Amino acid sequence: SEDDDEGASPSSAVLSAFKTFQVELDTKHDKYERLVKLSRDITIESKRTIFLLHRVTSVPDAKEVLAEADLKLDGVRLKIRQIAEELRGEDLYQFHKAFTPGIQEYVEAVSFQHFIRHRSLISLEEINARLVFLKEDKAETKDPAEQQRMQVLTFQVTPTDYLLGVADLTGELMRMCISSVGNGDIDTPFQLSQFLRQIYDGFSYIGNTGPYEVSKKLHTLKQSLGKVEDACYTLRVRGSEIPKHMLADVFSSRAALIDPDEGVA
Amino acid sequence: SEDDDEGASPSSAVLSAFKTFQVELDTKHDKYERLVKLSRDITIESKRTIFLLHRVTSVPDAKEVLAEADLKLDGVRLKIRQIAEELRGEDLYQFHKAFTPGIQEYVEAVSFQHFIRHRSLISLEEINARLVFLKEDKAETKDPAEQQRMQVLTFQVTPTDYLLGVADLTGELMRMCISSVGNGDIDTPFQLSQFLRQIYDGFSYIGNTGPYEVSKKLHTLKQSLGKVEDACYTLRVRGSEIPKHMLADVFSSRAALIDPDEGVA
Amino acid sequence: MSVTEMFSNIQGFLSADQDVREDIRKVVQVLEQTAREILTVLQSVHQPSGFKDIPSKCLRARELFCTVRNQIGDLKTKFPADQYYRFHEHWRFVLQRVTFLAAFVVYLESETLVTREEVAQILGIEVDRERGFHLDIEDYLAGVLIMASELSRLAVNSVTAGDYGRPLRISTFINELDSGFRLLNLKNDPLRKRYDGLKYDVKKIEEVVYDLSIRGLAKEPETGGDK
Amino acid sequence: MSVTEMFSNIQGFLSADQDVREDIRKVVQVLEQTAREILTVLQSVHQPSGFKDIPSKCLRARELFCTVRNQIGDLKTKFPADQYYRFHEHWRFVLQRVTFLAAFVVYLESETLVTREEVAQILGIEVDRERGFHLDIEDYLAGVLIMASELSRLAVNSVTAGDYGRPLRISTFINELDSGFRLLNLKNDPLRKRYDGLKYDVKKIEEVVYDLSIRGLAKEPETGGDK
Amino acid sequence: MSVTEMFSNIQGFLSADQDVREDIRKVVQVLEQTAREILTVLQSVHQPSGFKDIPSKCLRARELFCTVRNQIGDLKTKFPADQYYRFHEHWRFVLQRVTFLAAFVVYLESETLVTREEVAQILGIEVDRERGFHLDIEDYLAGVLIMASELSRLAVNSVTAGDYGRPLRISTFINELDSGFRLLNLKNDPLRKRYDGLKYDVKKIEEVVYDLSIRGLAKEPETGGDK
Amino acid sequence: MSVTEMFSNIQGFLSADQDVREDIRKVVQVLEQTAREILTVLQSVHQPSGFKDIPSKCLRARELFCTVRNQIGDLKTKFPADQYYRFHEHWRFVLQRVTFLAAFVVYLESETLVTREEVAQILGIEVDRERGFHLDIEDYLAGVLIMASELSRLAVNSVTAGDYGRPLRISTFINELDSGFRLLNLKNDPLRKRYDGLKYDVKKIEEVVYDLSIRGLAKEPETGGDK
Amino acid sequence: MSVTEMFSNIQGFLSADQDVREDIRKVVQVLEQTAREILTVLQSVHQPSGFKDIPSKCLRARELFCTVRNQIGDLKTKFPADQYYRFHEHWRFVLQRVTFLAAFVVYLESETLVTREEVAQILGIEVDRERGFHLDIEDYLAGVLIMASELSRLAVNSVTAGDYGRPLRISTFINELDSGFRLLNLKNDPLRKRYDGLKYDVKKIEEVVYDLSIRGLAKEPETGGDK
Amino acid sequence: MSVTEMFSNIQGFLSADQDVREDIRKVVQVLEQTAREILTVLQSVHQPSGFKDIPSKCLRARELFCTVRNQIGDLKTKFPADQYYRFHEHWRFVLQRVTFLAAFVVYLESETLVTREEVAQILGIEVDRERGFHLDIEDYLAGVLIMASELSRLAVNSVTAGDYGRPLRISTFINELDSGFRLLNLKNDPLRKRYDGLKYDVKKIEEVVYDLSIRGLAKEPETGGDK
Ligand SMILES: [Mn+2]
Ligand SMILES: [Mn+2]
Repeated sequence: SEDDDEGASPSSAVLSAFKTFQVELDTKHDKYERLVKLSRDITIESKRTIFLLHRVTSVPDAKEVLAEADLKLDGVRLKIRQIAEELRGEDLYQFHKAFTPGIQEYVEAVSFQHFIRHRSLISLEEINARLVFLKEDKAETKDPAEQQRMQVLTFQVTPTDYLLGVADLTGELMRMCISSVGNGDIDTPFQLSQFLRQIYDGFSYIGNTGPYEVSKKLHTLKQSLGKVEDACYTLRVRGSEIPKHMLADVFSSRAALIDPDEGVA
Repeated sequence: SEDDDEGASPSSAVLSAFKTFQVELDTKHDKYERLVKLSRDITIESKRTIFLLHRVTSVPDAKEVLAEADLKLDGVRLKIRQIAEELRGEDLYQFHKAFTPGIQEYVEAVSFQHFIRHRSLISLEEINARLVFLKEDKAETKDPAEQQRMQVLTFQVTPTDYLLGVADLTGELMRMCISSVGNGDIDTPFQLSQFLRQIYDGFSYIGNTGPYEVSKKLHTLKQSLGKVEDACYTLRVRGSEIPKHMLADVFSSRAALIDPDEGVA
Repeated sequence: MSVTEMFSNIQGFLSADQDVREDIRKVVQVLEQTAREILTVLQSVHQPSGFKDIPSKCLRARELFCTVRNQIGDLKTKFPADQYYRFHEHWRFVLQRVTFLAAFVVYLESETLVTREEVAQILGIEVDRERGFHLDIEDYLAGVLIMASELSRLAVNSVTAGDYGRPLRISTFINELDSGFRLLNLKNDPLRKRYDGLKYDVKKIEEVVYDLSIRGLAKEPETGGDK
Repeated sequence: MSVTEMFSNIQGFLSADQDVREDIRKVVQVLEQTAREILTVLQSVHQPSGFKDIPSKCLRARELFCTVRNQIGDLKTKFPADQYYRFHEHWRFVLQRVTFLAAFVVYLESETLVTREEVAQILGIEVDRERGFHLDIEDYLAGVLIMASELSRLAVNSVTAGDYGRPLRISTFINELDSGFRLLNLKNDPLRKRYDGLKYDVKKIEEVVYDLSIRGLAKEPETGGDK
Repeated sequence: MSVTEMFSNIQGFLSADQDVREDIRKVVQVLEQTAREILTVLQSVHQPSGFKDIPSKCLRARELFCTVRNQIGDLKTKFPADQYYRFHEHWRFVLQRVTFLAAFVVYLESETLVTREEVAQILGIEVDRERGFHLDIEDYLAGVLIMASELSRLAVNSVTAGDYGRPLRISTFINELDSGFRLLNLKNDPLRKRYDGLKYDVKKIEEVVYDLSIRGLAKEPETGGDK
Repeated sequence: MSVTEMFSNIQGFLSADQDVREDIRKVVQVLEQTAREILTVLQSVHQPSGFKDIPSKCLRARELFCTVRNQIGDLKTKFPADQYYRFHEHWRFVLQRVTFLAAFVVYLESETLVTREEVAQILGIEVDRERGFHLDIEDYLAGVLIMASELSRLAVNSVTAGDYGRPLRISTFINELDSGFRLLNLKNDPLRKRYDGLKYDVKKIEEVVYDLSIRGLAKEPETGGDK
Repeated sequence: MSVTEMFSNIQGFLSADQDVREDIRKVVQVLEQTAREILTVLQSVHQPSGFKDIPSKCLRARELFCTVRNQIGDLKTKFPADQYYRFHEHWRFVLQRVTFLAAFVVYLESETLVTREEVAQILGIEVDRERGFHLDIEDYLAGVLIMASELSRLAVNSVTAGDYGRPLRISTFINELDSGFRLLNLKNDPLRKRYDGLKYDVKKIEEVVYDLSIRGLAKEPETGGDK
Repeated sequence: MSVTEMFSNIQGFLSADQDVREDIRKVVQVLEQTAREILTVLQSVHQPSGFKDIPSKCLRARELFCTVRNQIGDLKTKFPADQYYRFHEHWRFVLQRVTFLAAFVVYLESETLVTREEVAQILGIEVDRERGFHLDIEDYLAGVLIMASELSRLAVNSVTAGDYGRPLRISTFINELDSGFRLLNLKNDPLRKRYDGLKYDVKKIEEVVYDLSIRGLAKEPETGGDK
């Protein structure tokens, strides 16, 4: 009938529009899923790196551990590169929820390694500098400028993810402090307390102006600082019972007692 | 020193034990992670199947939709097969939390398809019967009995996952009921209300003897049933204004009005 | 760079971010005000007297959309163009509202489904993300679903106003829309929830058409003449 | 099969499941009672007088482990052998406790770390899941960590009791244990939390050793003689 | 008396208490089973066919209440009569359920509100706390409110089943109930929350009556004869 | 001043505050009782028989408002006049309820929207905060919205009672109210949430009018005569 | 009986219940005040100067217990004797506090564990539920555990005050208490959680004793003379 | 007055209220910024080097309190003086923070408890509500409790910095504070919860003093001279 014909043609207009919508929605959703999976992988490997790094308090030479961590973090960066590829030409924030847990864990791992190496806080810029990737495969265009542009792929950690990663770092630092005391290392705890206090001051300076997730971590951060301060206090109180020069002797002989080869430098 | 030698040998005993622990723990964790990812894939594809199946209320012929759903569900079963492979020789319950969301969603999808086809509730046995997989690749052993054993791989949906999937199914049935009314189909709503009432009675019969997650769904289930009963009520009340024989006429002319080719059988 | 400096830098970033959000919130507030005004104009079609001068109401709404365009134009200047999704939550709600209003106007004018391109044009924004401030597909769909619910109300009220043809045309239209949505794979998100509501709109309109049918009041929609 | 029949079947399954759990709970309760008795026997080593007759306390504990074996033997009969993890939560806690007790006894006897095989043997269970009711690796590790904490307490109390050699030996032992745990990639789970506690035990023992050192009370642990 | 003796005595007390609770839980469990069976019987009145033989369903439910009485009788023997409130939480939930069931049966039989006395009689318990195991007033009220919600469902389904008179009678009944509750000064507790739900039931039923009225299907309930 | 003295002083302050709150709570409780009584009087208009003597019900309610005035008068004496907002939460809920009741009475009497001034007068309180115990504007609006929901119920029940003109008048009234609220720029607070409920009331009433229209039962409300 | 009469009766019951609870709350409040006063008296033993006149502090506390007895006496009159558990939650907390205070006084006086009988006597209540207002066994145990935590604090502070013998005696006492609790089969309830805290107290006290031992400050407690 | 006019008026009221709140929020935000700066200054006393120049830090904080006074002065102008409690929630949190900071400065300067009068003076506000923008007593107490927790941290860190006298003086001070709070009859509110934390601070500081005492490092605080 006429009705049928007339009805069919706009009908297919709407339906064909919706068919393109379907493709668009599915594409987005699939991308999101792939990012979630990459994020989970990054989380696991970063956590393992952190565990590995904790070994520095008990081995004679930190270099080996740090080198091993480098290898692991290289692997993580390959995954971040995959994220960057997924995000090429996209608005990063559209998929941010998908990969933020993994990136925070990576910040935690990489800043932990940095602290062990340099006894300082890695900056956001330094982190991002390591997330500039060169494309290995040949670009399809022959325009050199275009080729140049195509060959560089960057990933930008957001300041908030950086802050949240650093907030979690303090938990690891606290663990490291307790381990150090347990291994007779009397310098690291004081360095750590100084460093943690700076981070704590930094976070209190930011206070509740940051995002809610940051404020939420303040309490744990304060607890970690408290534990580190308590450890330093204990070292001081116990150290008070003998003159200072003797203290070093005691600890070095102590270290010798356990294992002569394992004195931490 | 002697001390060193004496200390080193038990030390390596403990350390080498812990190295084997590390392998065991990592293996387990990696497997868990792979299962989580499979579960997410299964969830997504099952949800898409459910969406597809909802089209039956608006297309002239359900067969095509059902066939398409069959294809999709075959894909899902391939994923479940991968789960089964991961679980070969394992205690299913050790990794149950990793894949339970996906399996529940699969139950929901497969029971929805079954309802559309047969207007009945698929049983747990029927679901499990479709999760018996034959190994395609050649077994390495030559013992035929062994080969036989190796070639069959089964996955067992737990009764609780079945119940939770069926509980969610009722939500989809409610949606289908409302759609049916909207499309002038006056039989399906009454069938659905009858069916949903049976399921609701079934769940009330189980009551709080089941696991907590099941009891939690009772409320939503009751709401869905209420919506379906309301829809039937509306049909009856509106139908009351004209004699019954006219009603069918009205609806068939109504269906003709919208699209003569789309009358639902 | 010392820890203190680093945190100062970050604090700078956070403050800037908050300022941007504050700016956005203010523009969004006036945009909401305009949206409520357009709504008031269009709501009057539900009243018995309102059915007479739909065209003039649409004209009035079209005028107000100029204001909307200006306000969205203002909004665009408040944040870097490529960070749309960073602040998306701030304008998402109001953008869905004005999309609904645009879709409603277009429906009242021509009884057709507004395309995403048309909405974008009415709002003075883009369809493609790459080209600037754009209309996210989910927001477009949400706006369309809000309109569907308004149409079910319109079907009811047009009967009250004595217009028996409109419900049938609405019914055809909304059924087509429903078929379109069935093609989509929606996640368990707000859009899915809204889409679930569409089924009730379809049902309600069907009931109206039924009521008209059994009373012999249903006439073939004279679509040709109305458009 | 009707819907009613299907639900009856499932109800049957659920009831059976609940009965199994009820049975397990009862056995676990008596097992916990025995565990508390062993603990009372072993706790007395912390008292000044307790240091003298550690061997006899260990013997008494070994006897009570017979009861444990019987009770676990009883537990095994309460559920299908291949559904260990289905009911794991029910006995997880008590199994960690008795593992701790076994590890403590072995440490007191020989100052060595009990192996998973030894614990399994003491409890009359398996190491490999395939071979029957077994000791999950995480439960074994949890039990070992509970013991570490008990040893830090023992280090403190042995000083009180005048035994200055023991803390040094405990220190060596616990440091080794700590090195072992560092090899593991623990998730953010209860075991990780427990392992975090180990650092405090190590620290506490270190402090005791320090206290002894500065007073010239620390003697080389005569490990040979004690073992 | 030594500390050990004291604690041994105390363990005696605690064990006795735990045994009592265990016994209570078991009886309550079977009581819940019976309640679910009665529910299954009564829920079938919602089915189109179910409206025909309400009396026979009530009879069947009445029979099952014998079992309830026996089970409650059993429950009474599990604890000292004057410690009702010590263990109240254990049976509170199920008592509200069976009160609801009793109220529903009585309504189906006679379309009247069951009194606390009647419920007590059906359940074989007391009204006055002093006289033994009784029905706490708040539990009685909770049971009545559960029934109100069931009646709103019944109103809907009786229309579907073609019974147009019942909703009007239910409406009158539920309005009376609502007035009754308005006399009460309820605390901000679970009962208050349940009562807040009553107004939805009232509204729902009024809309059913409205739907019937506007179609001329509503017949005045012949209240005189029924009550 | 010693620390002890300081804290003794502080305890004085705290006790006084707690006493005030206790006093307020008691008066509020009796006020709630009166509110429930007025509600019972007014609720009866929903019953078929109730439509006949609305005026006498309003008179009865007016009488009970005397009691309300006395009780609020009593309330005012319980705290310093300028600390209204310190204790606001205590009476906020009941004040919204009595505002609703006042608005409902006024609507039933004259089918007009009660003004804030009128409510204040009925309750014996002020409009301006400066002049004493007053009616906060948000509480006034909340009370009006509660009435809107009551009116949708009234529309339904007046059809049942055979009064087909009232729903049309209610529809006009509620549409006006809706337009009014659309002028407001509400925050995301409880009031906003309540206002979101208004659109359901509007829709419900439109459906009632529709039901009347399609059956030819709708008569144009004779607005001139009523207002 | 009409529905209205039924509900009027019910309101009577509910009001009575609420009055009882209000009365109880008031008495409990003054009881809490007295408990805080006793605590202030006893807390001063933690101060360096406080160790000198423990006996006089105990005497003062004993006097204040007279007030406690009177207040509990008053409490008893507020509700029917056999409904103890109905209102238990109201006084549970304060009863545990005064039990703790009684236990602490007795410990300070005689360094023994107060029995339930003694506490009951000090508070002027019963041990057997049948004989009247009594001390629930779990409340007694909770009070004892609060004291244990107070004793760990006392051990620390007695060292500060130069009393090196007391920590050793406390250590012995608390170990005995710990053994006692290990005889109990506690449920997973608040009491169990409190008991889990005991092991920290035990450990803390052991560390104090350790600190004394390693410095040669520990003297064997002269148990004979003290007890 | 038409409904539209009424609602236009109302919108005027609401806008004014929202503007006030917006203004308050802005001032509070800069006040929070200043508070964070003071905190940064004062927190540096925890650093080993920080103990040397406490006076200069206090001076710097005192300077910043000028800014606080100005900002609070600004805040006062944002709303009618007698509507303090209407907007209380907006500044409650920051007022507790600056009270804590004032209390901390005063303690560092003179080791005394700041009075409410002194805080009021430092902040440039009133004590009596009648006289203007004042310091609510509960906010004062909350600020004092925050300081108590900061002091327990200070006790620990002063030992680390080699200052052994300070912990003893802090201990005396905090004990006095605890006695003070015990005079108060606090409701079950946030303040009560905060107060419950005080006992941990007390205990923590006592343990610091203990550690010093047992090592002979504790010197009697020269209370006479300081106070
Ligand atoms: Mn971490
Ligand atoms: Mn679903």
